[in-house]
Amino acid sequence: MKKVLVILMLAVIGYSLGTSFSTIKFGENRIGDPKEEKNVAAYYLNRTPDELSVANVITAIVVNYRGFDTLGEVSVLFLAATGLGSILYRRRKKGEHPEVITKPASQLLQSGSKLIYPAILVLGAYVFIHGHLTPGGGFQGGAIIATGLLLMMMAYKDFEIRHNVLTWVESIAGITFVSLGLTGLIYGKTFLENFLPTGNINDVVSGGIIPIIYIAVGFKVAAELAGVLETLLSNKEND
Amino acid sequence: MVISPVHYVAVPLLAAFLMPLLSKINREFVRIIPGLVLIYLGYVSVTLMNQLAETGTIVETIAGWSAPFGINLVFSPFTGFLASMMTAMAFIIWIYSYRFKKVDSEPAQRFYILQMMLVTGTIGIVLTGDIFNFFVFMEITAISAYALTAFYRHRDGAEAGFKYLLIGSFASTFILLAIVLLYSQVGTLNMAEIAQRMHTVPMPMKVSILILFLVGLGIEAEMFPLNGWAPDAYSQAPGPVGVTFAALVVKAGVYGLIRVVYTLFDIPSVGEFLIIMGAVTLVISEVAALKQTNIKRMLAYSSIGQMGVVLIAFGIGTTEAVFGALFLMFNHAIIKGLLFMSGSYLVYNNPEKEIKYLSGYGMKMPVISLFFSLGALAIVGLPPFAGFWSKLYILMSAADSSLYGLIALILAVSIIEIVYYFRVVGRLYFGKPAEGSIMHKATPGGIIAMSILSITILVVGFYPDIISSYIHNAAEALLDKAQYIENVLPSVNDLTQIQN
Amino acid sequence: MIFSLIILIVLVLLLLAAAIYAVMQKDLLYATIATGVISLILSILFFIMQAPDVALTEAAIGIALTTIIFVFAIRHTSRREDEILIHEESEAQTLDNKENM
Amino acid sequence: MSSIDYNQIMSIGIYGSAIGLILIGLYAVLMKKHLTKIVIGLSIIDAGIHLLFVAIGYIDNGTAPIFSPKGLEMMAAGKTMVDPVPQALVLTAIVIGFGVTAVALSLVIRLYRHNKTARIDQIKSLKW
Amino acid sequence: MNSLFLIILILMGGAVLAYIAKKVNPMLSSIVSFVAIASAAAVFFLMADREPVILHIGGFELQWGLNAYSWVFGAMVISMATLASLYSIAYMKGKDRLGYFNLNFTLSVAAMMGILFSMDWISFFIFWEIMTWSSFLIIVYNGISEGKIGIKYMIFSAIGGYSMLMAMVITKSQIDSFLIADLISSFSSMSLGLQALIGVLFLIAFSVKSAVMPLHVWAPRAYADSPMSYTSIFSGLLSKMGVFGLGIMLISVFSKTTNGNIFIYSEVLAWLGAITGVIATFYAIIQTDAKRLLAYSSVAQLGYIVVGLAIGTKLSVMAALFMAIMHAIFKGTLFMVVGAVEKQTGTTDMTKLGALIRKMPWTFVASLMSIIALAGIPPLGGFVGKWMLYESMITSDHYFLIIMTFLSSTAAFLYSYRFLFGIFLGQEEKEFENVKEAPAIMVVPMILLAASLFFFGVFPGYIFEPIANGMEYLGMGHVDWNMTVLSNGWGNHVDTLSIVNSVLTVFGIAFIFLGLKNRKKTRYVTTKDIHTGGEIPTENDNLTYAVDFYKPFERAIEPAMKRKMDFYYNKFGEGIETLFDFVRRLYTGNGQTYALYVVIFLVILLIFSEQIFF
Repeated sequence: MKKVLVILMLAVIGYSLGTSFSTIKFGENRIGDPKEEKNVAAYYLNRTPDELSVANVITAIVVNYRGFDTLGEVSVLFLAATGLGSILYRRRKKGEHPEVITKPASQLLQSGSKLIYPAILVLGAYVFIHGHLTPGGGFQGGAIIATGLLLMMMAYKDFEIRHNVLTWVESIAGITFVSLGLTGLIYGKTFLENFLPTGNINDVVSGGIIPIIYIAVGFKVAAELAGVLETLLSNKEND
Repeated sequence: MVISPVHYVAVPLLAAFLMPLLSKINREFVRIIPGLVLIYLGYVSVTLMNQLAETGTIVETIAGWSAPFGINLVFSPFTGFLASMMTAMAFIIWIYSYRFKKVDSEPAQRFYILQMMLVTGTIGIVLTGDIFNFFVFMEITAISAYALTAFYRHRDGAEAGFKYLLIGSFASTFILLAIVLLYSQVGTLNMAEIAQRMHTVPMPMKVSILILFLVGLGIEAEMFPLNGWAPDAYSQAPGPVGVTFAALVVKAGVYGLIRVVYTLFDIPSVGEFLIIMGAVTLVISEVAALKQTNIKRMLAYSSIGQMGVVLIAFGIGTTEAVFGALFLMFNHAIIKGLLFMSGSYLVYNNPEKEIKYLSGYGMKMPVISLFFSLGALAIVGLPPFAGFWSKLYILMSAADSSLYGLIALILAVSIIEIVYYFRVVGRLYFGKPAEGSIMHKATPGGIIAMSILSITILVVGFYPDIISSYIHNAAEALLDKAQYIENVLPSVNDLTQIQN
Repeated sequence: MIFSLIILIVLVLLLLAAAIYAVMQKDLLYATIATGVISLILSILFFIMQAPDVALTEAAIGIALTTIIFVFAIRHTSRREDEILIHEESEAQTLDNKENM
Repeated sequence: MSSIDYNQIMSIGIYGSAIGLILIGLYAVLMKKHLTKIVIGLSIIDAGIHLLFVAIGYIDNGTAPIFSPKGLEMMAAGKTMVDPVPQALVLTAIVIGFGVTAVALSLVIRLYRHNKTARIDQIKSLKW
Repeated sequence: MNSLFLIILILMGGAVLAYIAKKVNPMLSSIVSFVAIASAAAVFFLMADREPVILHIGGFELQWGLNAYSWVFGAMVISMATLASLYSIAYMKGKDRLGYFNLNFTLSVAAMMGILFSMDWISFFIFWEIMTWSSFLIIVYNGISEGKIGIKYMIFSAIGGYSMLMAMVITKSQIDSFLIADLISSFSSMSLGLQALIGVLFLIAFSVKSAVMPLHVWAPRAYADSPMSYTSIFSGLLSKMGVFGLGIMLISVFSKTTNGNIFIYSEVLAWLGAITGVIATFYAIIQTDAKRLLAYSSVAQLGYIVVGLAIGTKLSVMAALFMAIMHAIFKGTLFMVVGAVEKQTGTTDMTKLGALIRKMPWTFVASLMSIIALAGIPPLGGFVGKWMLYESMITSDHYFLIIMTFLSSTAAFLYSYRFLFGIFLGQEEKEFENVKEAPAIMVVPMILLAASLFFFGVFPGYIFEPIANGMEYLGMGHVDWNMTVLSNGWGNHVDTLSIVNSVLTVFGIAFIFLGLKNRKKTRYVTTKDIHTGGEIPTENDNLTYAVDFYKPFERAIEPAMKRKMDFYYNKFGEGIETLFDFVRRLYTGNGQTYALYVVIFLVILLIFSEQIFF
């Protein structure tokens, strides 16, 4: 009964969404010629290489044009980690180690992960250091690093990320982000404004504060994701 | 450093990122820092309001890219009023929640961080001038709200939190869909430019975007069929958080709805829709509140009802009506804040928050009971308290557009309201307290906060003019769409028509 | 062109199939894997649609992390969807029957 | 094989699959009783919306909006860059979705411990 | 500083001070409120200036002023309130939460004065509502029956107040002014429908407070349940605020309109008033509790007053206003008497009490005077009012009304006598052997009021004068009056002085004769001292005469009395509540259902999008 109703309603929703999207031609060029700057996207495509000398336009948008969104996004992750901690909070006795609820991993996995672990970290670092040149950036790199940490957590029961380390990394990264923004406010009268010389495009050191911010974002995201995973992994039934 | 609206967001974020470190130095920092931040924000509000009086609307561009290319914060008389109000309420709530509950330092730290970010998110929602940034701030608010709702382990917080999260994710889904469609149509995300280009959007598409927005934001604004999460969240969240929901979060949702309806879209018939939905919301929620036994649920339903009245007034849409609606939002913030604070002290020691245990508390907890009675008298709109004026203005605007049936409806519903509020007030003042009912000694912070609110209620009730001028400017600023566009997009660039 | 079309169609069908499997599968672990598959196909589609950044993000977060936290959550809770750890099974059963008719 | 069909099939495929994802997710959220399944449904809905986002930004035989040497020579070859804005938005949306999912799952764990069940129709201690 | 401000300020400040003074000493708080009210009275009588003051609040222009009409009520209110608060000092002694009580007591007095001062609807409504909630807070003070009475009172007052508010805002939207004078002047310019609407709304608003028939159910219990020192002004004065408003509406506003069918309302109202009088009188007769008896009787008296106002001839209005003042005085006195009895004996049940005449002689004298006035027997004030009322009915040919009013006022003799007998005469109960007279602070106000009854009965002119001015202000033209001669305009004259002389001589002779006759023979018997039959009465069967006092009468009217108006209201309320409880079930605790609601809402909007938004 309810099933039929739901399916009917979903049909209605699907129909109306379909009609709405059928008016949007797929793959049609809505930007126009970037030179004319008819709309925001054209503007970005036109200005980015010259004014910011950042190769990856998406990075430019994410970090600079719409950097405010990224700040909010980072804080959403931060809030998710915090909220997870408060929702799944359990009183730890002094010196009690968090119990990892995984079976002891096999020797193969252990040694293998020991080998892969540094490589994963390096990859993540590369991804967010070159975020302004190649695809990828802070989020991707951070996620990759978090994956590596997770691998170690699962491989070795006693591999425990100290909360302090996470907290320090996270806080310092966040503070860097915001204080860079505030510096921009002092320097150029607007928040997050670029105050460093933008080198020439496709150099590793280019794009003013964008790489710095993206690196900070990378560390922060890595720390937050690792915190989330650690909480979920090490939290055992306690009531 | 030059004071600018961006401080509303940047400073709390900085503090939030700092707090974990500082808490390692001294635990008290966790409790104190939010207060300091809010004091600073209060200073910012005062400065900006004065600046506003001199130099019109303040538009803060971010990263040096002027609208529509960068995100910008708009501090107009309307948003400025709301932001200042929210800051003040948040500060009072902080005073109230200072040492609210004895918890370990780690949860306390998380509690204060989440609470501060909740406030920041709502203020950001109000200030931002970019539709996707609006969505981001909405998510910040939502996530901290989910986490805070489930803060207490000994209550059914997790259940309420999950319901809230379920419905809240629907809200974000629909709003994202609306943003997708909107961007595909107008090719921009800046609200002013969207408003400028909205006339180029074909009607069916416009309407479906509007519907998605209405559903998504109606969830945040507690419109009737969408507000199932609200009573649970209000009743299960810790006291200060309940106050924050009533005083800030709902206001932000209503703001979003109104901003979208009035500024982005140019569909006149949505006014009647708002009136109808507001009336339905009002009736259903007050009816549901009538037989509640849990005092917090009762208060929650009643504030949903008040939001219904606000929607009605916005739907009427004349300047007087919007004035009344904003006045009611202000009143509801302070009065319902007082009611939640005093109510959660009254039921502090009975786990299921039942009303029937309140007999005779008027003798045991005279001050708190006095506060509660004051709030009850004010919320039902009895003179000479603040609630009366907003009700009067709204009714007058309804009468001016000759909606006599609506007036009768609102008044009939307020009779229901009177019944259930005065049941509680009467119960407070007769009979002997039940055996074994332990009174909870209110903390000085709580007393201070509640007395500030009560004094505000009395002052506004006896002399509303001290606030009404701000509200009037706010109402005009909200209704003047062209002015908004002209403020945000000063350079009349030829982006008015998009290709195809 | 034809080739890419075929690839696209295959991917889309896989996508929907994975989604339906994820919803219908009673064993939540498999359902989670299916969501991982969804993310995978999604990131391939993003690559096809010239969105490498999004593809990377989807790959890193969607495939890896989301799946992993789902797995952890399932470890903390019940693994099978039809499993009822409450005393009044009968009530739950009746609810099920109501659903099915 | 003219490019019109290509376009139509492509659009039907992408849009259709995206909307299909949304509908399937909605079905899961509305019909399935297990909390984890409901969260899965929510993440499926998110996936569909991300797909839509990227789809409206796509441009026929466009190239990725990156001014790397490869991208530059692509431009020289007369390819236009696809719309970068939706991609940037999707980046944000994906991360936010992950945060919401994490919080949801933690709530599920709390609920499971508190009520000893994961059936949403049996967690009704707050009503009316 | 304007004296009207001064009065309101004194009263409100006194209220707050009284609340604070409780912390020092409970007694002090009562004294503070008495002092505040007394000084306000002094200001009112000595230096009340009449030119209106204008203040701007909330973008509105509020006007306060004092005119001939409101002066009548103001004088009545403030003087009665002074005496009542003096009485209250002793009556409330030893009760707890005195600060709470005195705060609301003084506030409601302030609110009444404010109502009388306000010349625009906004301040009128503000003070009206203050009066309402402060009296509510006093009704729940005793905590009888879990405050249900208070809630009922609050519901009906809200119906009244909100219909006033609605009428206000509609008026504002029509004539763009809140001034009462503007409503009076431009009422006739509105469309007929609006005239009817506004008229009905205002009449409802004022009829609730003056307890007219379908809206009277709150009154009896509310009067009976609140502390007596407050009831004396609650039934005496607060109800007169409704009369005040009815006067303005019926006489000034409706007479201005060109629309004939507005007068229908006056007719209907007159009938309702008369019916109220009859029914309430019958209920009063069968009460066994003195408080309830008085409460019902005051509802009945208010019925007469409304009849007088609604008939609307010069004589009837004068009669109504005169009766209003008289009723305030003697009903206030009677409630004070009951309060004194309750204070001394601890009960007000007339089947338990008896033979208090020797224990509390002064109280008896006061109650005798006011009972006589209530029954409308010359030479006391009540007679004057009744006589004029009958005359006015005759002259305006309302014969059915006369029959009903006459019926109820003769029936009033029954309960008056029952009250007097049940409490003061009859046999003596053992438990009341050592009852003392009430303290002087309580006796003095009663005696003063009783004396004033006699005085005004002999020289009604002292009240006719202000009333005549007030009626002139209301626009009834010049009204001629005489100090001691009542006239109905066509030659029917009564001279109160001659009545007094004759009555005094008759009574004097009677007293002397009786006193001489059975000075020795009188013997006082207790309940158990009976000479009938062989059986010995046990302790627990109550043999007072006051039990089943009007048994045959009750049997006669029983069928009519079976269903009270209350009953239907309660049934209605229960029905509403069950319905609401059903609606509440929409919020099933299941989160998925809420999600379903969201989707259903979305689908409905999508389907009907054309109809809604295009």
